[in-house]
Amino acid sequence: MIFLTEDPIDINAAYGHIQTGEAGAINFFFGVVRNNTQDKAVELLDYEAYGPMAVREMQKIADEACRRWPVLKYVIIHRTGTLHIGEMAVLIGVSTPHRGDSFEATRYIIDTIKQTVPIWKKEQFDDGAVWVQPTP
Amino acid sequence: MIFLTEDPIDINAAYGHIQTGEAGAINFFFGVVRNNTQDKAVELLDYEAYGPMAVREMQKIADEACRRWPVLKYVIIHRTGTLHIGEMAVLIGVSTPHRGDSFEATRYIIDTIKQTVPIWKKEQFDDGAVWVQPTP
Amino acid sequence: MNNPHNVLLFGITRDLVGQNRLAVQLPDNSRVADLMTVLHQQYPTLAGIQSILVAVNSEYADADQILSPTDEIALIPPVSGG
Amino acid sequence: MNNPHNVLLFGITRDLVGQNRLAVQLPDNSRVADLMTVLHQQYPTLAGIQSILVAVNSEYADADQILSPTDEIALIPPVSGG
Repeated sequence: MIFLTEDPIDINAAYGHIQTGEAGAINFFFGVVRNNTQDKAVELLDYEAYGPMAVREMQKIADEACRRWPVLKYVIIHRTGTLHIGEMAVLIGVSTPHRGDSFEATRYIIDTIKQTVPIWKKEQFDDGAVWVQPTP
Repeated sequence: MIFLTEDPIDINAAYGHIQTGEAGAINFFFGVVRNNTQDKAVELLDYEAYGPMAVREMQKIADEACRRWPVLKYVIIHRTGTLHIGEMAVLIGVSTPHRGDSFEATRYIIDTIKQTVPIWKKEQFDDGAVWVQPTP
Repeated sequence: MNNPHNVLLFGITRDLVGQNRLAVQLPDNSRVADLMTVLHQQYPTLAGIQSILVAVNSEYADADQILSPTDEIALIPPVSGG
Repeated sequence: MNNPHNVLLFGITRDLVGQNRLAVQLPDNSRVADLMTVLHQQYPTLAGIQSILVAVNSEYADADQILSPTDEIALIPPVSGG
């Protein structure tokens, strides 16, 4: 399951989606809006997506993860719009039979999302706003 | 927060416990009762713990994780008693400023729990039961 | 006169141009690289953004891909999701 | 006669002995290794379990740690939590 949403992300629903009797391991990664970046106080973050392409790119990443690891089920949810500190911007969840694969597949998905998926965030400070530059 | 419990694990409560304004990344690992092991159908699992020592050992692991990575908050919850297929046996959650650390600290904690914490599980099959041997 | 090419703008490219969509006139059989040359001439501030990629019909496109007026074209500045 | 040493049993060791607690008589200043020798004599099936560790007061103990009757001693068969 892959989607973009303006609504808060429901962890339990995501968990329910990837839980399955064959799963021995589930890994979740949550990207959360931090209250600071390079020592500047962040007030809020605006997330913008090129929606249809973002979903396609996330689907490619999920498909590649399924080729590389024995993924049973996955869920990728990315927020768009205005997010406040502490809010969840992205949720990745992967279920696998064994634990190492769940960590590796989840990490691959979030790392690759940050490289290829057309989503941009703009940090709002008390004295202005900047589009976030990608970090390696 | 570290505890053993006979009750089902509440993911949202665990998330709430480790979420903090400085956190940019949260990783969760869930160990779940699988419906099979080495091609035998598992009916249920009994978890037994040497409680006081198990909590002490988990605390040591958490402390070591906090030395090795910039952990903001963590939560470790392990079920005991009888668990059915699909139930969550263990939850590890770690919040950090950046994502790589959250993955590494969570993985360190679950890997080390499986090596040192006095908890044992017995698999119940339709034709008997066996204490699970540790896997490397 | 050809039909214009529609170009969607996102993130910093949208802020710099001040619009979320442009109609760009290009000669027949123009390529992605030609589009960027025209855009850099018309909107010199865009040239200050390193590594803008171009998507054609929701797929990343090479510089030599030929554009059609029916394509959905988008400028993709460096992404920062997650 | 000394006070006995109380030994808690878990997992497969409990199943093999059929009790979750043993009272074991040991000479003064006996060590962890001595305890295991006595237990292997009294419960030969325990010798079939590889790598049983011993915890003293909720800490893993070395084979040469000296035991006191006031210690809480536990047999720790290979763990399998998580």
